[in-house]
Amino acid sequence: MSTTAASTPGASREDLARLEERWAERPSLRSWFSTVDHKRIGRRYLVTAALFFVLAGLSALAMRTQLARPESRLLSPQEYNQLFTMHGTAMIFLFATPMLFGFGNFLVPLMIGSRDMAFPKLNAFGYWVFLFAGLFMWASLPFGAAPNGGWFAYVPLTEERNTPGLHMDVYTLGLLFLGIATTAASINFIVTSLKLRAPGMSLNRVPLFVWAIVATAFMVIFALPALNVDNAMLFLDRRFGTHFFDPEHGGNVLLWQHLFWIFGHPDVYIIVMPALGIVSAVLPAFTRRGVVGYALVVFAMASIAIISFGVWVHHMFATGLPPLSYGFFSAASTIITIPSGIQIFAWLATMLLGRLVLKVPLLFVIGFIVTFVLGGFTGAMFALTAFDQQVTDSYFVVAHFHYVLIGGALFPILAAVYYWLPKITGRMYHEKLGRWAFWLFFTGMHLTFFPMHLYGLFGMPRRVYTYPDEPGWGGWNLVSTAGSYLLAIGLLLVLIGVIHAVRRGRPAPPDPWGGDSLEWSTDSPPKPYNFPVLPQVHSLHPTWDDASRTSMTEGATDDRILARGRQTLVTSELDGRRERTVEMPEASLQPLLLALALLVFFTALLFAWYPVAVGAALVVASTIAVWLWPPRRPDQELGVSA
Amino acid sequence: MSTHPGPRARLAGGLLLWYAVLGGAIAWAVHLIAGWSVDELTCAGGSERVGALPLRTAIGLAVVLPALATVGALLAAALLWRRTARTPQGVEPERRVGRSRMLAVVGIWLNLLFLTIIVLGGVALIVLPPCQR
Amino acid sequence: MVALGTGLALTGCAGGAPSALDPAGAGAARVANLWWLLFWISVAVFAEVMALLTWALVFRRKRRVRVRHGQPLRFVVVAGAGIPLVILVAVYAVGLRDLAALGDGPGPDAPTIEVTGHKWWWEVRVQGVDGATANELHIPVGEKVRVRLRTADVLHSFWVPQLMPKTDLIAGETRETWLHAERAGSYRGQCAEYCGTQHAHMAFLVVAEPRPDFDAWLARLGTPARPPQTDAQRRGQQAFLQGSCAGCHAIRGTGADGRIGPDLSDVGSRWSIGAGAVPNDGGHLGGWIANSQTVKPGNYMPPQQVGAGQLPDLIAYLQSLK
Amino acid sequence: MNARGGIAAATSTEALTTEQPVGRSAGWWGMVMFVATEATLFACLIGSYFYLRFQHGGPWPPDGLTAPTLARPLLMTAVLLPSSLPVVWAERGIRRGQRWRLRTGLAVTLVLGVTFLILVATEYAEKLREFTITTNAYGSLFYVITGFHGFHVLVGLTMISWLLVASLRRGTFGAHRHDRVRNAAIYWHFVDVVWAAILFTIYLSPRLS
Repeated sequence: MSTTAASTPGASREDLARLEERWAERPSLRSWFSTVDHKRIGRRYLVTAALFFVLAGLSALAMRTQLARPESRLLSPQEYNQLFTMHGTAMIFLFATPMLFGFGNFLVPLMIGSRDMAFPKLNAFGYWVFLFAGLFMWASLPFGAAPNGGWFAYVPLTEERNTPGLHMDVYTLGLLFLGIATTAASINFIVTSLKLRAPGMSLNRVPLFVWAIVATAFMVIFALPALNVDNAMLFLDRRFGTHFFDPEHGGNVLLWQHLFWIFGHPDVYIIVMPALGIVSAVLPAFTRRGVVGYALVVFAMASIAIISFGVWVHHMFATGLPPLSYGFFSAASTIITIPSGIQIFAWLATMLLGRLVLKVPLLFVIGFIVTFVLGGFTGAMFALTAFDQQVTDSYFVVAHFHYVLIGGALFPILAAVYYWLPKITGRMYHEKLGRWAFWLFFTGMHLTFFPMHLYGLFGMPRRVYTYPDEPGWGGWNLVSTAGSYLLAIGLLLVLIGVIHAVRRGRPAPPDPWGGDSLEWSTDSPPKPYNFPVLPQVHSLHPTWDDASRTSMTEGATDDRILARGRQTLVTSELDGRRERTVEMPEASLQPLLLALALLVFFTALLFAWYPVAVGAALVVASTIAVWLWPPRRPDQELGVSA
Repeated sequence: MSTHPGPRARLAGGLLLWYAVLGGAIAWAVHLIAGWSVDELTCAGGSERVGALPLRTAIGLAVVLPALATVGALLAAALLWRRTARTPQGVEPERRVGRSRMLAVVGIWLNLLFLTIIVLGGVALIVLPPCQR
Repeated sequence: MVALGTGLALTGCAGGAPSALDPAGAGAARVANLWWLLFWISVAVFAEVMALLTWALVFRRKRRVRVRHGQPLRFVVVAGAGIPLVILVAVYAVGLRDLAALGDGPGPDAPTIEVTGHKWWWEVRVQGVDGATANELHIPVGEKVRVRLRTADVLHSFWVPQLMPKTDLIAGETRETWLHAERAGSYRGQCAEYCGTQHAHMAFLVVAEPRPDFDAWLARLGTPARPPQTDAQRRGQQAFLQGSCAGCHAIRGTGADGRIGPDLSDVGSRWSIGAGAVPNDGGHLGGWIANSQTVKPGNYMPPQQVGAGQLPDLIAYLQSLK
Repeated sequence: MNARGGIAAATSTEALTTEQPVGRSAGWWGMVMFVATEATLFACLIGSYFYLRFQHGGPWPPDGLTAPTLARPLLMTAVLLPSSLPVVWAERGIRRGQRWRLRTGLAVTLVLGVTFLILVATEYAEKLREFTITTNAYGSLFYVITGFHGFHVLVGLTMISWLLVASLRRGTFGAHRHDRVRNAAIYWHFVDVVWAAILFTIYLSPRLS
């Protein structure tokens, strides 16, 4: 196992200086706004998503405090309803996906041995849009105009006549705005992973984390349009009097639900899948071996990505559709458990054959397995229509999806925070503090959400701002509330741990864990150009195999140093055969400008300043036109004959 | 077996590989969309016939045809698996064969899985009346 | 461990709550049985996973342990795909059977209760009977009763955990479910689909009673409300009819025929005020009439300008409506 | 080569392990993915149309509205669908470094596209007298789907004009540099193909059954 790869670079000193000159961004205010470096953008995604996480988490604490006792009057129903809607919406759209995309942004180019994403400017643009869309939505809360229709915003409750005011306009426009960022990032991930892999990295040598990000990105490409169409129609219904969801004029309220869940169910996996990729990335370093059954895990991810599109009706099992339709979706919902089972047992087998090094990231992975498996059981139960009809929309389902999402996403995210913190910040975290954080978080999580299974079965519906003192409700709710505070303290310790590491942590070596993927073969934190020499990949675990490692040192060739410009390598889609070098774009303010214009556009739509919106749209169009304007080249280089 | 297939054979082979990997997935998607929409929309219209066909037969077709397509993809994946069992001598060793081998494994599993789902859907069709609410 | 804890908690704490695990009718009983099947399967599989995890943690942490690079695919395939497949297919079959059973509704002659969801209360009528009540429906013990569900505004969901799983009320459409109780009693139900500000206070009661009592309820539902008996009640009725009350509420046989709020012909006998917001007693009733916004913020009844002298009469009258 | 030999060749290890797809540029993949997500958007809209139609039951279009006439939409089709050909011709030209073909082809497409939009405008002028976006769900679907497509045509035309303006300058496109032409062409073909789906959904399907 290598820990010295980066200290003996294969590139000469002149090459390194040239690379530095080409890629480094001098620290200045302008460069702060114009950066296109995937590592800076990735860090920003992480920090911003964490900020939204704190806001959504505080909303949850307020809700839990209200629910500590029956008939509590701490929050008014109007406040509570906005808080739970913002909690759900923000956790799903503004925390989970962006956080995981943040890791993707930072890690994918490093893991595949590239110098940046395929479209660095688009990447910067995506971040700004995400930031602005998040602020756009949260800004409504202090004005009491936050969305209040639940995160799935069922019509006709969310129609103008039932929810007047800006609430749901913030929701529809905010999500449409945010969708631009998610789509842009997904296209970028797919193209980056297809075209920028280091030479030699054929499909069977792609790290599982990258597979997970690509599968996720494909899901986004095909799922998000359904949400966008849905939101656009709701906005038109509310603002311009169309009748898509109005049964009195030929519309249909179930159309909303179908479209929403065609997006919504894949979205569950959009959140969980990259997190599963994190687990597959963390395990090898702490078990000292590769994940068992690489091809099976790839299969599991591919099949989940596909089947997730065919299970949406299980969110509508109580709407009274024909049972035979339910049968089809019930079948798919049942079978989707199998690929997840394969992954779980592949990880268990990995742990059973390797040597466990019980550091904090592995602790979180173990916490993930325990929690996610429990969430998986209840998930399989929901596939059965009869059982689903009894427990859906009760606290049982609240328990279920928190087990799945906290188990399936937050535990891996926290594992990732500790695992890649040395790579991202160049500093080591405090191990003991991390263990405390884990145990508090783990205990708090189960204390909060396990009782929800119980009072769900005891008949307590979800989304109630208060409840009567039925037997079994009051006491268990109090337990949940106590647990939520414990959970919050655990997360606070994570935050303190990160701050401590950044300020006081030991400097991190390039490869503190003995990891297997390429990010561990370069500096911590990586140089702006990632790799002095782009690697030639010879196996699935390039940092563990000599041939791949020496390709970056003694075996370095000029065509993989590429110091003459801001360049990286393009390879073929399936086998990673070298194709050509490409020029990468420089830092630019255009992404920020474009995102600002879009912010003006959506704000203008929100307040019905339509002329302003038209003006902003023109700015958008002209910014894109300038952005893509072809650079002038001599005719000879272009190859013009006439 | 020819060791130097022409460009058309190569194109066909390359496409066959993707049929082996994704054929079952696409067949299942067709099965699901057809089965669900024909069922829900025909029942919503208050009829139990699709054109000349009884509803059950129509949905039955939406089960059987995709199932057959999936079996085909499964066979193709099995063929790919056999063809990549040994590294052939000579041209371009290892990498692309290894890659295709992995895709074959993924394809076999995907097709098995989708076949299972389609068959379970068929069971539901036998057990449940199509328009009962 | 966690799972065992659940087992104890489930059996220990459910008594008295509207619990799905304490079924009182055919529909909920099926689901409760299904739950216990699923529960024990989950316990078994969880124990398996935890055992493997513990094994790894106990025996694979020693420094001397040799890392094995084998690929135990058979283990992964059998434990991760084979066994789950068998379990899932079996469970899927049981699930289909129960789904079919839930679809096995009452015969054509069974009573049909028509329930309409409003923000945030339930309007209850019985087919063939000219009268309405709110937030309370009666069914005869041991018989399947059809329930026809509509909504006047947004989506709601009709859920009586001890009797029957949910059916949503879909705007623009009619849905049907059925209720069946094996033993007499009152079963709490509640709206389960988020429906706006006061979703929390949209409860109702299903009273299962012997057939003669049910018939008596039907008869009461079809006849005019009890006329006032005392002077106070008479003054109360006058205040009701002359004030703004009658604009929204109906009382059978009095000329008050508002359809916006609940029919109040039997309000004195109801189990609560405001669909589960507060108990039905004089104090709460007075508070509700004076300003229901403090009791159930956001509901559609505006504060009433009732003179301090009139309020006791109004309360007396409404309480006499049984 | 006979059929049997063909099959044997196509199922040989060599053929089966052929890289397919291969050699596309990052820009190409980016545009294809963008088009894929846009196509899904249209699929959702068209799916919504049929969902509402069949859930509604009864005569369609509802409320006594007349089914759309075919003459103008067919004329629109005749204008829009062939407009892909000049783009193909232009793209092939610039691949050989012939800038005049690029300019001419783009100009012809621009004229056809603008004609299409004018026809849409006349169509709307007529339809708006019968029903509007707020009349009922059918009206909403009609205007939103055709309008959304019209907007895509507008975006496509903006790309085409942008290319045309860029191609009028020297030093922009040539045999070795024409990624932008190819990407805009992919988008324009997409806009065309979607029109065929819309023609079927909005104009032809109400006449079936």
